[in-house]
Amino acid sequence: MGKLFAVVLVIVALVSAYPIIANKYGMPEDISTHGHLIDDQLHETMWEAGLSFVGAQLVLAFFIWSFTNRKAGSPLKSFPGGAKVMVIAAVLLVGTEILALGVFGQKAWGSVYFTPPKADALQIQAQAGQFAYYFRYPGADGKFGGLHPDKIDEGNQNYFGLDPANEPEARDDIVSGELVVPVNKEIQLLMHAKDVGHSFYVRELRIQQDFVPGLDLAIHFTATKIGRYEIVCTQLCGLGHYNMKAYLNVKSPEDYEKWLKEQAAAL
Amino acid sequence: MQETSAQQAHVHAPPEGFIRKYVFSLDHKVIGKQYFALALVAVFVGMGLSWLMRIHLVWPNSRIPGLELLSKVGAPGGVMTPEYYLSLLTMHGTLMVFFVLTNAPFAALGNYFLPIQIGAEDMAFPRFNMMSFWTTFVAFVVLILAFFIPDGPPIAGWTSYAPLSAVGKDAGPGMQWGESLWGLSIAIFCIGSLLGSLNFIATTLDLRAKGMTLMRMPISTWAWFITSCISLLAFAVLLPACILLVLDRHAGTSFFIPAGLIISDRAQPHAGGSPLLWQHLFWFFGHPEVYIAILPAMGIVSHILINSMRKPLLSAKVIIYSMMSIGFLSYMVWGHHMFVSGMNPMSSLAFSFPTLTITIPATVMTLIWLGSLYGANIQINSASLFSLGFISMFVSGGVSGFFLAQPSIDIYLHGTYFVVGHFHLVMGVAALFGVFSGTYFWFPKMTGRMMNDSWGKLHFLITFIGAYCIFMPFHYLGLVGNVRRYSSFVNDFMGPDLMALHKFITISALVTGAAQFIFLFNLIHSRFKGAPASDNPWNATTLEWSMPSPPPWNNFGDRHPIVYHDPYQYGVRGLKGDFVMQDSPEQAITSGD
Amino acid sequence: MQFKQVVLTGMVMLSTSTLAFAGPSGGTISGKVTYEGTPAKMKPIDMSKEPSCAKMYSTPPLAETVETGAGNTLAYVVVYVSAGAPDDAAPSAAAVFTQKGCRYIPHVLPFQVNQELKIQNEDQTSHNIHPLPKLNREWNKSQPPGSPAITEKYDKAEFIPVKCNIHPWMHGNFAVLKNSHYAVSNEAGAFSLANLPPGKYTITAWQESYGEQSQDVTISGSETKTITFVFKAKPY
Amino acid sequence: MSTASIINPHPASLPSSSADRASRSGIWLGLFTITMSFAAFTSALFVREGTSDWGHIVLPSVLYFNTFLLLCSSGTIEIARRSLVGGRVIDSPKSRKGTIWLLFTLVLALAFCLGQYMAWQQLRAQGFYLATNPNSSFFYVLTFMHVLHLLAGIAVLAYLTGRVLASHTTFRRSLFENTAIYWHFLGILWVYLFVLCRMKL
Repeated sequence: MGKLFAVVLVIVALVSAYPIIANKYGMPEDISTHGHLIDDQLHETMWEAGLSFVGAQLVLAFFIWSFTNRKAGSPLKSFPGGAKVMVIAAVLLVGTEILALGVFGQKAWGSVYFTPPKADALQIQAQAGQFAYYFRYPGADGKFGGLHPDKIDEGNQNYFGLDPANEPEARDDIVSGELVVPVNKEIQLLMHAKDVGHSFYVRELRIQQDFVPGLDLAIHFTATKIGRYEIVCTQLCGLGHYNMKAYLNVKSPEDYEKWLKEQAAAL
Repeated sequence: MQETSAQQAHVHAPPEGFIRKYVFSLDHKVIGKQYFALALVAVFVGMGLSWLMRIHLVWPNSRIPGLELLSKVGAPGGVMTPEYYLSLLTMHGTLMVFFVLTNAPFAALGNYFLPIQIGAEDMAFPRFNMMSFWTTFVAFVVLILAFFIPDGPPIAGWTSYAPLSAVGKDAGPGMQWGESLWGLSIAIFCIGSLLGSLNFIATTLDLRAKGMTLMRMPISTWAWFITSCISLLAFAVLLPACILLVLDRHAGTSFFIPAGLIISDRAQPHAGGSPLLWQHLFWFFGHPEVYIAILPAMGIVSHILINSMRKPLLSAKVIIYSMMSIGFLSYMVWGHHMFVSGMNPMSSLAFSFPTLTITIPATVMTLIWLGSLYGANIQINSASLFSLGFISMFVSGGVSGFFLAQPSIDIYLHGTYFVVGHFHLVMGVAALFGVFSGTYFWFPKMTGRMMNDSWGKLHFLITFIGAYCIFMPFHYLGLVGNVRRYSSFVNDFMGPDLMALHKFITISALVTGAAQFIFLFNLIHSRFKGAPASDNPWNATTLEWSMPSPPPWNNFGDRHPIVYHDPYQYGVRGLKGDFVMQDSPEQAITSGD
Repeated sequence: MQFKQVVLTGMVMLSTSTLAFAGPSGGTISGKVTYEGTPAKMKPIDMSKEPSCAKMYSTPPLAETVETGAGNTLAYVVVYVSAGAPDDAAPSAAAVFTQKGCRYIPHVLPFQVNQELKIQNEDQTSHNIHPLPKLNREWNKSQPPGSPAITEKYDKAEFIPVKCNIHPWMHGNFAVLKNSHYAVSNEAGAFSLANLPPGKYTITAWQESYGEQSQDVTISGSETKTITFVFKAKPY
Repeated sequence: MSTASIINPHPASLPSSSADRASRSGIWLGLFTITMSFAAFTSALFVREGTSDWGHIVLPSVLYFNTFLLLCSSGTIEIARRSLVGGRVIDSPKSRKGTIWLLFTLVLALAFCLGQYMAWQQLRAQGFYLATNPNSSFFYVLTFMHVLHLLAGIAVLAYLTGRVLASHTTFRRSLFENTAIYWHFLGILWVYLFVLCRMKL
């Protein structure tokens, strides 16, 4: 039974590692300017974690194979070097690993959170509510109308609680269920939660950020590839959580302008 | 008050009558069994729920026969609604984390064997001990009630993030009374755990037998001791959090609910609260909770490995110190659950470093276990197999933690199935392997009968392979970006290959779950029909094996055990064989310990 | 647009049903509902979040909170006898509320106190029906595709806004009424209350965003009285 | 014989000292736990203080008087402890004195609870209810939790007083001492809470 278990262990280790090595379930293509840092970080970690995983499992299997139910009288041996070696090995190996990853990781993290958005970044407001996202563009006047929760009227398409009756700058605000952005242009997303906690997750953008009620955050990113990508919610927000999504529609600058005009016309 | 109960304990006569013996018993052994039974019920309920969820996930909107009986509203015509999926998810998480992973390895086995392993007659405060079980039991009943109220169980997940969990019925079905029952249940559970941990610590500190120095305590006892220190701190913080949550829900306060929320077209009458406050309070408990689940397993596994290797670990001290440092570090890392929560990005880095640092003691322990296997003479049986399996699971679950500890990678992996795979392996499966191992190992002592070893091995093989088949693929799904807590996958990227993987997981889950009934049957059958067990069937050294199986009501009878050795005198030439009991005065002829 | 037709047929069915229930034929009150001023412009609904629904429309449908017709007529206005008529027993036929293409059909569904309400989901996605009553008992149920129709009753008269939590744009209305004398104005703003026994009635018209208006009408014999309701429209 | 030993009846199976030590660690662990949970409340208060609607409440003046009462009770229980635990026999003048001080403590404790109730009444009179603003919320929560712990202490005190009054019964010295420790702790805790409320609310 011991030997059987050892074999099972080897098989499990190799089979588990195979899809990763064969990259069967890869990450989607990165379409952001900062994403490659995260990807590098992840691959780096994948190597280290993968090696330690396979290594440990194989060693375990080997020891089980060779040291189970040995014939009587076979002498007990003790690992050369004993605990000291283990401790030193662990501290050195893992310690350096941690430092390395820590340093690189800081770079990737910083590229998302510590670099301020460019002055000319395009500001778009994103509102998450049960169970849909809506995005708001300031419109011709470049100014956002104020938010008045009491004015929210979803049946009437007023998802943000704008007050066009009293606020002229709200009248030309463009509201869309799709996040349409020009390619290669930095976007600053002003995140506002209407009801409970939600999250903004675009796999291709390598961006994930929670919406926190009562706490308006901002993230910024630059999409580098034209296309239509899924925005999904990763923060449990209620019964419709599974179906809370929208699309990030990256257009060429011309198409983007065209789209803006159409939207303005529809107002 | 504890004083009088302590007094009772020491003078308590053999309990008379059914009630005193089995229901409101002061005997730590009976209480341990009660915890075990409760955990057993909870784990099978929780497993059933996970089956329903898995089936619904891969065959969405299919009629699940019989589900309508569970809830007419939740599953009209047997088709699971999205909110009912979340209800099951919440109940699954809560049952497993609190009533299984906290109860089984810590409260159940700890209650039974901690006093015995240190040579005490009972816990320090038997009345508190009884109270802590029955409090926990009430908490369980309150939680289960949620299934039977018209509103249904809560849908906020076991983490109950505010404001979703705090605003009441507008947040959706189950959030009116179900969520309140949840909060109440957890608050009650906290009280039970606090009483229990307090009892564990006092017992370990003050009721040790003569000669039982701290460093002579078995590693399992050390694990339970460290765990009780952790949980004394953790639950003392969760309790206030739950109180504040319940107040927000029913007293109209605004601790967690900010102003201007419109939920279901209704303005919420709250202002100024901070949702992040709940997350901080919850995870300050929540992360140590992970170690409350895994540390006892580590101790049990070390304890059993040594016995089946017939030689001591490379160093028991290092294991103990590692467990201590893990316990200590566990309080500096809660923020790694909140990397993308809107917390100050600076503090994310601050939290990431200690998180990564935990890898060091974890690696040390793993290496010690592995290194100790070298040159050993491993006795293969159900118990040792599960211990060895634990090491494998602990490694697998541990390495995936390495990804999530890094904020930059967490940006991509947070909230995906990668996380699900990670904590199920390391916190769920690994901890349960410890419990299985302990059960197979100690069952003879608890009942005086052996469990069936062949069934045990079968149970192990299926469970081990099954666990990998279920939880490894979760990591792949996570890498693709498959989001967790979805009641069905309407996303574009859920291609046929991913759904195939999900189907595979579901089938593995059904098979592995079914295998657990082998264990259940073995447990019940062996209790009555198992082969009679000697006092020391494993030729083990620690105190629990120096008493009759099953032990008498006052553990050591009138004898006061005296301890002469370190706990693990294996691989020596003793009178009885290759070991020397902790309480036998003989000097072991040994080639160094 | 196909939904207009469905709605209209719905109206017809309703008015005929009221006819059918009438005993001795009485007087009739018919008329028109119009508005003055500029009503809010109905914006196209962005359903991109729910592709299975979005693909059912060649051009995105408009919101229906203010449904206007040629000549400033107002549709979806509930006209009913608010005073002067005795409460009627609920008819045995159920009022049917359908979810199709992520919209409610009809947008405004009138029915009587304790009349059976049947809600069905013809979409390939889960809907969630969440009426927000003030007097009646509140409930909130999801309806996955393939699950049986939900049947409910309301025992108090009121106008109940209905929403789908999963699809924020889905908003409709239940008009729970005491008696069988009611109608919903059609595209042309037309309505007709038939078989009114002689007597003095208060006729009330309700529009979801403009509120209520009432007129007193006295019916003698089997005459037909014509009245009009004019609502003030707001641009925003 | 109407004399009863107050000292430990030395149970058979375990050296009494270890049982006493256990109960002593028990009480300290309990105090640690309570401290932690109030620390949690405090940190919640600090986080909440940062938010927009943080207001201000005027603490009811009766609180100063209550503080005085509770501190006195700490003193009285100390006197009671010294004279009772020291004494060998119940109806010695020394222990009779102790009994009286014990009763004193009980009265003061109840008076404190009454005072806290009056404080709540005063606050309500000002229109500050539990949910009025975060400050009042925290005031009610903190004071109520403290009173809750105090009631537990009162229960034990009452039990002990009963034991002492009904002579020729024995109780354990360590129970008495632990109760005293717990009582002093509640006093300190209250002072802390009072200062906290004073500064933050």
